[in-house]
Amino acid sequence: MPTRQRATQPDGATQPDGATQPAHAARTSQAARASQAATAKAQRQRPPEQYRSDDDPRIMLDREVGADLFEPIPPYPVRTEREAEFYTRGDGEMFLNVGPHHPATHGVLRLVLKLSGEQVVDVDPVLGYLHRGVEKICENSDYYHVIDQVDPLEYVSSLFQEWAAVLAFEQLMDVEVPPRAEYIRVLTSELLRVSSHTLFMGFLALDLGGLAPILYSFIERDEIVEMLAALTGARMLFNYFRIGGVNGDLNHEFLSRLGDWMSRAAKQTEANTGLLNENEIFVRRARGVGILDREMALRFGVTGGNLRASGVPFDVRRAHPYSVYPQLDFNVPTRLEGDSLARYLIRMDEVRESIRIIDQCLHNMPDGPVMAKLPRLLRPRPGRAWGAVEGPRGMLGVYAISDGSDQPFRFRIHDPSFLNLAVVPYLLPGNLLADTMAIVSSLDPVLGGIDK
Amino acid sequence: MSFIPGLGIAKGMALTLRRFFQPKATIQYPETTPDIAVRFRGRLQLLYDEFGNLKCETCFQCAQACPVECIDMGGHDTKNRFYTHWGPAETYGERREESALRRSGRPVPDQAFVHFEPIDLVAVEQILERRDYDPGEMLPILEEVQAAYGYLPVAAIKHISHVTGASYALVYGTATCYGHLSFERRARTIGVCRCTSCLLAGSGRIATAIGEGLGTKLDGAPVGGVALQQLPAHLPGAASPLVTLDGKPQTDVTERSAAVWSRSLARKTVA
Amino acid sequence: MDRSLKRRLEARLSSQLRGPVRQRHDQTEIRIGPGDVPDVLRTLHDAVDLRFEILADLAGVDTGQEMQVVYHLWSETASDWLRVIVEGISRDDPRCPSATFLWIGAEWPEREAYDMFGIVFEGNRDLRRIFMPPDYTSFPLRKDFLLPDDAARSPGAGVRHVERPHAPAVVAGDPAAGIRRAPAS
Amino acid sequence: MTFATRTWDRMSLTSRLVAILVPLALILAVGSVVGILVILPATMDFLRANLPLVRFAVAVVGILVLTIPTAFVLIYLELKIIARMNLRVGPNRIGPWGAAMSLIHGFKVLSKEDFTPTGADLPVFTLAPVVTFLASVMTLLVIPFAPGLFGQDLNIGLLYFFAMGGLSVLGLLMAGWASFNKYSLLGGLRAAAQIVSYEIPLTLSVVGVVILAGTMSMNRLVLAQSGSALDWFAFKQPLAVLIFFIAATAEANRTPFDMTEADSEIVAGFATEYSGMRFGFFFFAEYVNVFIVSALLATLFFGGWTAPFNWPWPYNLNWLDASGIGVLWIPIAIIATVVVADVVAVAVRLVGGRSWSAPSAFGLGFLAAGVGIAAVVGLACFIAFDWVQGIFWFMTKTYVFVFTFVWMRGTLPRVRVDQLMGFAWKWLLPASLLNLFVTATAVVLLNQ
Repeated sequence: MPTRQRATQPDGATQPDGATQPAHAARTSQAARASQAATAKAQRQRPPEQYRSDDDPRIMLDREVGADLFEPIPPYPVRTEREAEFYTRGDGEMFLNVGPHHPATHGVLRLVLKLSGEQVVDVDPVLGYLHRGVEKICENSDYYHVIDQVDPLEYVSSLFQEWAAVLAFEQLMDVEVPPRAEYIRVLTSELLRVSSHTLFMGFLALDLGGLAPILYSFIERDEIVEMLAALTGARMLFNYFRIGGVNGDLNHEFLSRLGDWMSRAAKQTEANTGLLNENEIFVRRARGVGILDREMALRFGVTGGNLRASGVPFDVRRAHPYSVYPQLDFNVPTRLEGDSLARYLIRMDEVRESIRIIDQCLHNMPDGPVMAKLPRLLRPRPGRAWGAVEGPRGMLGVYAISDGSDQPFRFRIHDPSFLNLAVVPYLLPGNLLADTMAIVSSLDPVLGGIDK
Repeated sequence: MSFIPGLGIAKGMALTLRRFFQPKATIQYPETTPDIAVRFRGRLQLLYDEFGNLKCETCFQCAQACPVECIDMGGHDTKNRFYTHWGPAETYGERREESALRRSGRPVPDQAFVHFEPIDLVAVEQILERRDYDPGEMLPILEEVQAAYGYLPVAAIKHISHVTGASYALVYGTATCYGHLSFERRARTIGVCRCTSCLLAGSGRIATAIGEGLGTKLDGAPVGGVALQQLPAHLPGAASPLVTLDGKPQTDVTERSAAVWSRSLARKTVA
Repeated sequence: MDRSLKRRLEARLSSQLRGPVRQRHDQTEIRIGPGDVPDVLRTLHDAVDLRFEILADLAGVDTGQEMQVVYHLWSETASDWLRVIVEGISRDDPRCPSATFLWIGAEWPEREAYDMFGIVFEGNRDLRRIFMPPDYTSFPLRKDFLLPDDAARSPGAGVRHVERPHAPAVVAGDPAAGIRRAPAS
Repeated sequence: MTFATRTWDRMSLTSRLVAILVPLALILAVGSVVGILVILPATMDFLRANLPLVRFAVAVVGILVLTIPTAFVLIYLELKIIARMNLRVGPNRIGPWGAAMSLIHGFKVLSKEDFTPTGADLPVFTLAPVVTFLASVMTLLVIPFAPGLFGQDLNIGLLYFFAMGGLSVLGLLMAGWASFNKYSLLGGLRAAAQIVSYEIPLTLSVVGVVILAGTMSMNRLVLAQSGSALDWFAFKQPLAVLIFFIAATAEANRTPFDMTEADSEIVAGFATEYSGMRFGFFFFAEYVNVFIVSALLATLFFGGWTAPFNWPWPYNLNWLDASGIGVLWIPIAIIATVVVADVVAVAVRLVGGRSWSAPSAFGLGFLAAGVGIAAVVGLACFIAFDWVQGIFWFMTKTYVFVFTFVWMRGTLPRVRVDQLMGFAWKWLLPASLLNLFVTATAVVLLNQ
């Protein structure tokens, strides 16, 4: 690398309008654009006092320290009836900001709690700290690109998100996926479901104070992730599914690692969960906390383990079968109590079911191609499609509209944790501060998917 | 939950005590490295072909496609003319691609800019005006610049990327993607044969006339896109004195007409 | 392709349907106007032979000429997903009745639709921005959203003009009505 | 440039050395002579005059100096044990097996800036860690480490212990209130509620022991338990041990009762706004608390420094006193180390062959000799002095309980605040009252 000195004066080439003005030449062609730039410049000078965003660091400087440092969180006037009702404090009540930088929020979730003493009176979840505008990016990228844009959404189990997107696109392009690819998809996704539920168990125990379960679950997860890295090439954001199949066929390294993991999978899960299932402290903290009854669960649109813990046996793999699930024999564990303990036990049953599914996949894995024949440039005919998949946290849906060009016209992502978290303002009031963590982590929200 | 109150806790404690003595799962990284799968895509390395030379020829397609601009690469241009570098400035502290820097609002020192000769940018400005500074129509812009200058001067590419705001990699990537766009000036070469028969027929005087017309001497640097070179050997069956333009023999090139002809050639390529 | 569902839908909702019940792969699509959203959803939810209990998704769509709100519903009685498209919502003042009277869980997706498209859902108790900072002025997912609009806040004041507004082109008689057709390449 | 500096510049190195050392030697000589003749006897008889005061001063300084290494050892133990329980290796890069890890923690905490948040009222904020740390450290004064080895044998030792234990809550409350942070406030109030409600069963469970022993002085309590393991109070007061153990974990804010620093709920409890050495004081106070509570458990219920069984062979032989051949032991020890080192070095060279270079062989030999001699001397002291035995037994019992506390921290989740309170008032208090009642009736009936 040739060593460089920093050039003293800006670039030497002849600049049409003087070298000093760094910003690029203002667009003269459209008056509208110019006026917009002018308003933008004006707005940037001094944002209106009353509407300054709370994330603006200057807010701390010019406000003297004192009682109002505890003033209600939004510095802007109240806009909706719910916000008015929440941000008026009764006597003896205080606002407590749990998050966005807090050890127990799964990602960057901010819960504004209205506490009286240790008892939670009301909750207002504030989202958007992890919002990357994935839907906007997907509208500007071609169909292959969308798949790896969708991975970081539910980063703990990203294959499911890919599967939903791929399902929708295959419907748009009427692509026939070869059976071996379908079985590989089921195999890898169920593996990821096991690792995601193991992590759930670890984080639930961590939020309740136990140190050991989280480390045992990470050992378990690391094995599974190493195995998937041998197959797909990535540890977390796999980018493995393609429209019409999968990226690579099963190789020896993946199968051998899967083999010795399967030999001790059941015993290891029993041992890890044994630490929590009968532990009196854990059970006392999880039982009867955050009870979500059947009716409210349905009205909130909660899906996945949280819904099945409230007695509704809705599992997309059975309710609306896709891929090769009809040929696989597994049952959908359901419980009736609907409290945190039920949600935890449901997920442990699902891990056993997944291990059964993986076993069946391995036994009757057909051979043949893993990828359907597709043109290099994908331009599906205009139309709309909805692909839904049963992720570890609930139903993952993708609603894709194509307008015939090589970029999707609208790419809507439905994340289960989004509605699972919407239950929190209904479940938390009345519980103690310590229970907020138990309930929130039993719902297992992943903020990547919520904030999109 | 078992009926004896403390049993669950005791079982949990027994498990952790048992695991106290079991073999550990930690890999002492620097000493023992974990066996990473063959298909692992996380390795950041440049590929070499079996002859040992680098497969990458800095065509910038990957830097252009990378959504988060995380690819940092640099290297000499395929024709080894100048050094191109694309990548996040902060990591290397030196600034390469000024439109990214401009986005971050800092002044724009760009060393790579110095190496090539500045050109008259008026033509480029008019083309961009017609195309409404729109990076979406990068290909037509580049074709028109090629038509205007005979080739794609680096200053023009820098200016386009500077003005339209499109990243340098996008412009450069589009240029390298298509065959008909070239970074090299189609230098016109006038060949003069100096074998004995041609010298007798006056090719020496023609050569000097052309030299004056162009302002160079024999085998000197090309001026205005036209170079004067000496032909190695006389083409069989060609009339002497032999004068070729880009290899094609020219007829009736006399001493007087040579100067005018070569000057007009030079002006044409520049216009 | 659940033929019986199509018959049941046409029998129950014939008056409110705008256009035929379309079916493709495993989805059935009906289009209704914004005015009759409450009673269509109510019949879909309460009718004995329909019983669409689970609201799978509520999405906003900007087709360039008009705004649409799309509900995806699931019921044990049907083997298809039901897609209810509420079309004809004007782009400059998009209003649509809220679905929170049936599903409380619709509150947040509606907040997101408002945040991204500016669609105001009457009847939603808590319609404020969910992802964007509260003092954000424009609606990012609308088709006429120009990134410079946001550039006012970015220090560089400049932007990669990679994205440009889709010029809305009306195409008549196309099944996906109102969607811009790719330029004839 | 004065004359001195000019000459100093001209002088060479050696002459400069001489110019410094000679006057220094003179002063030392004169000073020592004067000191021995005049000052020493004066201090000696002053000391002889008020011996107990001096003894107390030495004890306090000894304890203050002792707590920091104990805290370091406990931190290191906790890091390693919890890691190994979670199938991990724990720190092993700094020092042998990672032993210097807690030392490094100490330096890191010392070098960090201790930042005071805006709005915190400064005096209370800075004094809180001092109160907590001193309160826990002062309780070590009364704990009998070995027969003669204790800070101060107060006849109300136990009462003093609980009084000091109660003071540390004050520090937590001060920290919680002063750091102008809601999480700290919650943490502080939880600490107050928790320790107050667990103080009562803690003290009541100990009253049974006091009734049996008839005294409150810790030393005599241990003497009351001398003899074999069966005389320990643990077997006479099984319920009291259980109550004391549970109440003690709550007292030391250890899992499953670490509500004050519940990191998943209220970030770091009272210590949220603390950083630098202030946080270091809280950090060390917590581990000193663990040491104290396990020491107390060992002293009160498992016979402090008494051996678990009657020592079969004679002990307390005073081989090593100055009069006998005691003094000769020292040269013998030195010669022995050198001889053994050479023997081992030669053996290693013969056996190991060329691979062992001379210095490393000799080094190995010296190491082996050192270990051997230390073992021999240790055994000799163990047999000879009773306080060496005392320390050995006391430390093993205490570190067994420290292991159990750390073991619980590695396994159990945290209890909720109201369950914590309910457990204390509804279960521990009645149990300790019952235990007290039963002991009292038993003592009255037996004395009949």
